[in-house]
Amino acid sequence: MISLQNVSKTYPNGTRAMKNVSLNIKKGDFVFVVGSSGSGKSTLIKMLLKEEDPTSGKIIVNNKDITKLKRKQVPYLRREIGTVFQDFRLLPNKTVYDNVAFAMQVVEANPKEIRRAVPVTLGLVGIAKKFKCYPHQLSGGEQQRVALARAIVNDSPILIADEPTGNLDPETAWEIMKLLQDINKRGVTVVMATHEKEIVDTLRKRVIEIDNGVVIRDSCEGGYDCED
Amino acid sequence: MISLQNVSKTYPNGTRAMKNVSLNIKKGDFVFVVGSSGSGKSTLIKMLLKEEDPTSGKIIVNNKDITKLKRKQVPYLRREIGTVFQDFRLLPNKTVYDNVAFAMQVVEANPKEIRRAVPVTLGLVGIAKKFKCYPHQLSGGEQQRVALARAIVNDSPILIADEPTGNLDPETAWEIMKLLQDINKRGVTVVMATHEKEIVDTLRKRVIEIDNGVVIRDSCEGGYDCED
Amino acid sequence: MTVKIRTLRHLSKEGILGIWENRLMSLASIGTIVLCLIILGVSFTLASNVDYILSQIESNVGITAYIDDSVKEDEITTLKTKLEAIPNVSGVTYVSKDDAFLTFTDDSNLENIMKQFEKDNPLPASFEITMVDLEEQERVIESLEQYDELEISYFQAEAPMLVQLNDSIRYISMIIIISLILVGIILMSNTIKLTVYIRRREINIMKYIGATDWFIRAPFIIEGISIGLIGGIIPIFALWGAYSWVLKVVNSRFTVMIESIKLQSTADILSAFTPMSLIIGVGIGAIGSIISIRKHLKV
Amino acid sequence: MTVKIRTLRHLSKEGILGIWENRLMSLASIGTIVLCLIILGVSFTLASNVDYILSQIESNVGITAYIDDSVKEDEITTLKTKLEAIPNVSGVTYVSKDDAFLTFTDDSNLENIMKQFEKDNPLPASFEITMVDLEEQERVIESLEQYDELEISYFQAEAPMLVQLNDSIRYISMIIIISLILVGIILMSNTIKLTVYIRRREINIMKYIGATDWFIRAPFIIEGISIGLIGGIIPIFALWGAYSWVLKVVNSRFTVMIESIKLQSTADILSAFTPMSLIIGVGIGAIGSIISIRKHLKV
Ligand SMILES: Nc1ncnc2c1ncn2[C@@H]1O[C@H](COP(=O)(O)OP(=O)(O)OP(=O)(O)O)[C@@H](O)[C@H]1O
Ligand SMILES: Nc1ncnc2c1ncn2[C@@H]1O[C@H](COP(=O)(O)OP(=O)(O)OP(=O)(O)O)[C@@H](O)[C@H]1O
Ligand SMILES: [Mg+2]
Ligand SMILES: [Mg+2]
Repeated sequence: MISLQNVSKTYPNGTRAMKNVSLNIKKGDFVFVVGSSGSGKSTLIKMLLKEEDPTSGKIIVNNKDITKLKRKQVPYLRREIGTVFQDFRLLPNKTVYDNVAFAMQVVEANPKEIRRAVPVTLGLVGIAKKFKCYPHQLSGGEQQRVALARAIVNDSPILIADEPTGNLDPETAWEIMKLLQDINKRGVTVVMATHEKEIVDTLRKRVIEIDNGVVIRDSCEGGYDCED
Repeated sequence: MISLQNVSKTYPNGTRAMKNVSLNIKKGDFVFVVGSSGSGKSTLIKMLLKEEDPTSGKIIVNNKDITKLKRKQVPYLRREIGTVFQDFRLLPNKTVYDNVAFAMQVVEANPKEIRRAVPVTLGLVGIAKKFKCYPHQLSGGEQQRVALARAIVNDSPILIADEPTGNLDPETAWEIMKLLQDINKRGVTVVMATHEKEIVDTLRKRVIEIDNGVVIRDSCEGGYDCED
Repeated sequence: MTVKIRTLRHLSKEGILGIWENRLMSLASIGTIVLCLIILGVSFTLASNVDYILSQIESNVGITAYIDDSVKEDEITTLKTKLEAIPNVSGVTYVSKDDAFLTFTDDSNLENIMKQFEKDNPLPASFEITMVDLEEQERVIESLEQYDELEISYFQAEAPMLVQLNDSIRYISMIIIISLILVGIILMSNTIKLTVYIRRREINIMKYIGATDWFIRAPFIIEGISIGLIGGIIPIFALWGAYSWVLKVVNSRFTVMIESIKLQSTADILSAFTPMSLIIGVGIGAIGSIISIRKHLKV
Repeated sequence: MTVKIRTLRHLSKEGILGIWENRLMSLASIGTIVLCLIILGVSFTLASNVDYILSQIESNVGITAYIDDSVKEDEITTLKTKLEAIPNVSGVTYVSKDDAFLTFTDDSNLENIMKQFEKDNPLPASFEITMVDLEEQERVIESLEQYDELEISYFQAEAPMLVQLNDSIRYISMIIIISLILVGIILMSNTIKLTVYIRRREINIMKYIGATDWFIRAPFIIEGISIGLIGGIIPIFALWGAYSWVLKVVNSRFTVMIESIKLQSTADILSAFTPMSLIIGVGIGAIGSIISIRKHLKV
């Protein structure tokens, strides 16, 4: 489903954020990406979405080499991937409802389907009451949950989440994790960058650890730290 | 030092984020504010900075009733309080160095002093290497640490931090917590809103738990959860 | 670019809503377009009136052909018909000896002197000949010189001077109008650029969610066209009101002076300015938004 | 508002840097100011030339006083001195009988007729009297009528007409110039509003860190003044170049026609326009930034 082959990324200012990384993620996998702050987790995710292009190497998503994707094709790649961004990226002048509905309008979904799916999804992430609010009227954790709702509303085959629980209290975070596991059980590939040691240690899924742009560990049923 | 008396806050859209809260924080205290997402932690902090005004009640900071503060006086209140905002609030067109230096320029510090203090503070939060970067060139955790550097560079008598470790890996988070404890030991009052159960449980400081706008617990040497 | 009808409807709604959601920027854009088009309208009105007045003056500058006293009264009509047949001649007016004497005594301060001639009028009869195109005066004169019974008098210097002046004024007003249109385009694309710059984050986010370029662009273009339309309609009414008022004032105050010279009617001005204003307004709104959004779509 | 010198230096640096950091917006603002001031400059030049030309025409419209043939040559100088002493008279020119005959035969198409009079010149000598203020013509005429040896001739209708026309044109150009200044202010405050709107987040953040209003405002004002200064200087040079060129063209092409009528010199135009452009540019830059930043400081 997702495959990186000798991928390196150097930002224009000279920062080498990814160094010759190769890895494979199969359909239906649930993968944690961990690593210290600034190790390159977000860079990896940005490259999967073609927000950044690798300096060298090949990235294959859904059997397509996305480094060679034409500009016109990029939106269709992104529609395959539901994404929770680390900085949320909610549309500031749309309400919670419209923000989530927008993701469905983009793929030209049926309005009836939109009216059905949006409230259901908002309910799943526990933010249904706030559907009329604008992003600036929400708390940090509430914004994060709206971003998650938007990522899952289209039932995309891939779900990428960059710190989806960073602003949530442990209880809410666990509810979100249960939701992600449910989604994963329905066959969706989930890639999640996280710092939550407790969650990683408890769930025992595949863990990819990045340090300074290099994959230093890739273990099935791993914990947050090497020793676990 | 900080005292809330029957404070309530209702946002213009009708959300009751704070209901008749009274509490006292003494000089030199180290206080965790915990609570589930949307419970009102950031609202409390915003009121201390006069970013939001309470709907009713009195807030006293440094022996001054800040609800009665004149517009002209507000900057001087804010200079007493170093703040890490949940959404960082870094100036997008200043480098890391300039962002931190700006906080000192605001209080008209000596340029020599600025040139000395800024690199030292950047070193303390572990971001010295990136001093030339602009915020958009930083990872989430790096931005958070710059925000922390800016909050502490002026040695203000009060430090308020809204989720200062939300985007940090456990190791870095612990380093930051040690730093905050050191600062606290120098006599600075520290108020920190957080979700990190592990940190709260380990440090055993005073914990104020907010739920749905009400203080439901205020225990010295408490843990993240009630039972602890 | 296959889009479903309901998507189109949705995008139009977004476009119209956008005008309201971005009130400040919409007002700025509409204001800029209105102001530029009003300046354009005023320049256009001035230029086209100057042109109109000059062409009236031009058609009044003619050739005087004095008729020899030997020509008999009945030959005059034949002669007149012949002269009227000369190419480029637009009109021939006969001025009899009596008419000439009356005009002369009327005109001059020398009444006393002229009284002596009352019996024996020394002034000749004449034809006043006007031309279609003043630049062709030379040819007409050549034709006239073939008639020995006519003595021709004309403003040798003034005619080419007037043609030259007229050309220069047309030329200058063209330059002014074109510069104004350019100024307008620059100001408006500046405004639109700023508008889009403000919303670049929004555009970026849409792209990251998987929206196609057209899905993002359409509301902006619809917004741009609507803003251009509003900005194009207002100057029409403004010019209508202002020009009617100016005409009224001019007609009531300067009738004595400019008896023979008329200003263009409101209808003439508006029938030329209306399509100009609408096309420029809508065109700039649409093109401006397409151009300025392009750069932000590349993410 | 006690600020240390080094803070002032720092804030000025921030202001100047801001122009570069916000290139797009700075260019937009400078462009807007330049374009508006150029339009203003062109209007001002046109209006002040029309005014200048009219006042030249006005001063050429005079009174002719025909002198009775009984007045002897040596009395004429005394008479001339007396006339020159009348209030509001700016000049008296003596035209002898011979001069009058020469001018008349030159002017008219009636050479043949006038030849008869060559021996016995019927034309009277005259004084050409010009006035300082055309509106006071009535009074001058009353004074002149006291001299029985003079027969007075003047343009009864034309004088008030010209005054009226001149007044109207002055009035209309005032309206146009004031509207242009308003248009400029609106366009520029729009641009500045957008600029500040773009940076409102930045302003908010500064406030939250504890910056005083003046600390935030100063760089914006310095930026606004610098932008206004740049935007005020460019139109001066543009007008300089353009007007010199126009003068050159006009002088080389229309000398025959407008012998007696002159256009204003480049120096005259620039000495009036330079302070106007600088003051309006800087003023709008400063006021615009103060006004538009105010609302965002309230956090
Ligand atoms: N646009 C950019 N330009 C230059 N350097 C960048 C840019 N974005 C990120 N970097 C650098 O690349 C490195 C990796 O950043 P990345 O955002 O991938 O880290 P991360 O693992 O997501 O960290 P965090 O856990 O703090 O979010 C960091 O050193 C960062 O400073
Ligand atoms: N500007 C606003 N307008 C209206 N409602 C608001 C506004 N800001 C916050 N709220 C609401 O007030 C409540 C408390 O928000 P607050 O930001 O204080 O929560 P929090 O405890 O900081 O949550 P988190 O841990 O998710 O950051 C939430 O329900 C939120 O939706
Ligand atoms: Mg990251
Ligand atoms: Mg919060």
